[in-house]
Amino acid sequence: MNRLNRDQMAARVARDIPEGAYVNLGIGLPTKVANYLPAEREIFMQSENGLLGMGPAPAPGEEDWELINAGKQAVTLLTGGCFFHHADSFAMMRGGHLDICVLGAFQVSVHGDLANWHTGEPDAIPAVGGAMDLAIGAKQTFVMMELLTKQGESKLVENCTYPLTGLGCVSRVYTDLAVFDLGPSGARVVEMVEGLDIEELRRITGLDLAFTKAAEPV
Amino acid sequence: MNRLNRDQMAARVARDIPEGAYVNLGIGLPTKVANYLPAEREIFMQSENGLLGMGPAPAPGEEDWELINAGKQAVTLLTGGCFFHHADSFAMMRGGHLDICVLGAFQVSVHGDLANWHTGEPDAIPAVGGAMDLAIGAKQTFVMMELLTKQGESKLVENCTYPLTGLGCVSRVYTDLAVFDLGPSGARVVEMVEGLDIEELRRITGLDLAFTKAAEPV
Amino acid sequence: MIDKAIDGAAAAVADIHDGASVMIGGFGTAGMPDELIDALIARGVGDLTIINNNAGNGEHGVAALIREGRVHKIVCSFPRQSDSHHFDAAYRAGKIELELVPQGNLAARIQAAGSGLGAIFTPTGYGTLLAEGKEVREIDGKYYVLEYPIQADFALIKAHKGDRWGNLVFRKTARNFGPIMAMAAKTTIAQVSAIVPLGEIDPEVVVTPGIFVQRVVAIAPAQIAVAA
Amino acid sequence: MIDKAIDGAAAAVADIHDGASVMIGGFGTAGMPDELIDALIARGVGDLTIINNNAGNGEHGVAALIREGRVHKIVCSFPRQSDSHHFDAAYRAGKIELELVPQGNLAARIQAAGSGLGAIFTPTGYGTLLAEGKEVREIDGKYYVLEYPIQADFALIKAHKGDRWGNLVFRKTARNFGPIMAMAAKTTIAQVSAIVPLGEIDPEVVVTPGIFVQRVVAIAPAQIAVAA
Repeated sequence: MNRLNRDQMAARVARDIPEGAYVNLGIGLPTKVANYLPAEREIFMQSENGLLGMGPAPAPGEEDWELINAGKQAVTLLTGGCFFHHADSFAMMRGGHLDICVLGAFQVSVHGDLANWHTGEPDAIPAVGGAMDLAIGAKQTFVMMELLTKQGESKLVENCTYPLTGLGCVSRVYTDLAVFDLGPSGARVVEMVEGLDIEELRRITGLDLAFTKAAEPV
Repeated sequence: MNRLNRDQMAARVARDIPEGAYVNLGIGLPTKVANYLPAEREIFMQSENGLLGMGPAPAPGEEDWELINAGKQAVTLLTGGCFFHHADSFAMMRGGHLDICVLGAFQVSVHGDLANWHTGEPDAIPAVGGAMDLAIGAKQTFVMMELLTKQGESKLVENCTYPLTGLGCVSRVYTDLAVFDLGPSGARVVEMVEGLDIEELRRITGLDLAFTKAAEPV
Repeated sequence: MIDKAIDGAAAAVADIHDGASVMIGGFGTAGMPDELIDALIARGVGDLTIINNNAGNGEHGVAALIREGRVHKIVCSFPRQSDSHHFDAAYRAGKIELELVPQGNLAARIQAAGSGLGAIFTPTGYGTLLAEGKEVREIDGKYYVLEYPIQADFALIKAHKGDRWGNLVFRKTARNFGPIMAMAAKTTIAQVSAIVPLGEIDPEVVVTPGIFVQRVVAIAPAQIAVAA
Repeated sequence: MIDKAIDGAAAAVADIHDGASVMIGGFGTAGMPDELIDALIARGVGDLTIINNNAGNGEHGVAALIREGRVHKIVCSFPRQSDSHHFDAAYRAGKIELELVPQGNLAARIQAAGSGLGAIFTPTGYGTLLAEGKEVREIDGKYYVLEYPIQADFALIKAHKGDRWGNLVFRKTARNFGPIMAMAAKTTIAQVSAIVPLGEIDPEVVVTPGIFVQRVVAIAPAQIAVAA
């Protein structure tokens, strides 16, 4: 079974981001997606701390610590990019102006509920940042995660057990084993890695997954 | 009885506008107040169509029709003034950032209700513009009007009969005969023109006006 | 390469359809997208809902749309003016629906739509005819009226300069409703005096980021008529 | 003559009192008004309510305020960070109250305060722990949570340049919460790299009009430390 590594997952997500899309890549794993967007494809990266047209990291020593992304890393601005304040920035999300947002997750339900901000442990100090705004704001919210926890439990679930970030907001999940479309009628397998079949995928997730015969190998 | 003319009324209002005040002068009679503000007193004029630091009318022939006031007259911008969009402009009002707004009125009640947008006649086409926002937004709303209609009826009333612009929003009324402070406990005469006395003022207004012995001549 | 520049006003408005809601920027002479409105009139579509501060002046722009019978409903703050005779006639004849909105509520409701809010409690209009039948609430000792967002299928606005990504800057009081209408419409069409190369507009001074603008049309500034 | 320039950070914060609510701008290294916070710490007042995106990092700024026991309550979106040990300790010891607000709701609530709205229905947080006990409503088939404005007695922000009327421009992503906090506080104190003569800031590019700013303090930019 050709499990995808994190770079391969990022490359797979990048394939689905068309030219002209306005995109926010969440902190962590989703940030890698930027490395796989072809340079000739004009895509607009937004960072919720107030920039649109975000470019790659500066060369070492060239950092400007007043030009950072939401992960507080030094970035650059592309020619044609611009700055704005926090209310306008979150209006871009909440107002449905972003096309795609890519987030990591603890769990995603087959109906698109997302849990990615809080483990729910009683002594954990909660921190939410922009996760809830991002989850429900973009026209499409993609999740990118390993399908199984280290203990082998599926992170795609019937119902999330972790505290929710948003309800019914995730439209597609990219994992190391398969790509799923989510919606009111549940999860549908779009692609699987070579060597995996639907019965095995149903077994390891414990889910009644719908399946398109034409489901391509990832 | 030394009834004030409109210029004298404007000069009287101008006396109460201190240096540093952020002020919006309504369309019509209140616009005259600007003519009586001493040049050495720095006062910030706001116009709700998106400028702060509004200056006087340009010389004839120098008009820029993209630089106008809310009355759609050509104006100028003082050094240090700036432009902004309509939502920010009305946030300045509604958010309580303007110190003083001066408006005309059809009627004002002794408790500060204002009627200045609609005659209520059944065939009248209503138009409100920024009147309701201005009335309730500024820290202090001043009204400037002749005290009596052409028919001799008081425009300062117990209760407005015209449709309201705002409730309890007017703090002070400047008229050609007297200046009144308004509030929950009713109207108090602050000043009267020479030759007028409180009994006569009560008679012509039909109101139970409070009166400070020290009430100065206007 | 993404290029939002469109050649000519007619092409820019070519998909505005019967029954569309259309925001139109401008306040007085400043910021009125005259050439886009002319192109919309030329298209001949009707049953439009127009959102603008006024209901037309004289013979041009929104007034001409109304004169030609294209407007089903107008949402505005100040319809009655000395030269709003086309609106006045249509209104008295019962041929046009009017939603009268205080100017600041108009701005706030447009901004709320662009920002994805479901509704706002605003103090403006409380206790007046324009709040009749609306939900009110006392919050911290002050009274507010519940108002809903105003969104539109299209926005026609006039900016000063734009670039191929749709970034805009405005000129003086022509800014007015432009930036918030751009946020509140599904398709925003901006006429500009000039389309400049990417990067010529300083990233610090962009007023409307390109994400809010779908089409940019360069239209050379006309002789500006003296206001009626 | 109106001159909002104040000489030195200590003088600028001299009336911030015990029990005050204080908004503090900044996101990460960008836009943090470090010198104003230092001056606030030096004043020794306590029982403060702090509104900031985070709950302090390392040993400086908001972290130092918390370490010194000056903060009664913090309103923020992201308290837990790798170097938020002073907050973490105070929180676990029950010495600080936390109101956790999604970042976009934080911005929207601050903007609502500055704009005089009574409350807003926002979609963010619906169906989550952070909406528990709050009023919700279905509007046009979508669900929203009622959220109230966040205002403050003081705002401490960092801008790039200012003038004696309080007009401000910002630099890159240091803009973040500055412009909206300036609108939402009774007294806004801006530290700037330079106070420039009136008119030197182009009226088209002013980000925060002077009406929202009460004091401006020039503080020469320090060596900027590399982010922790």
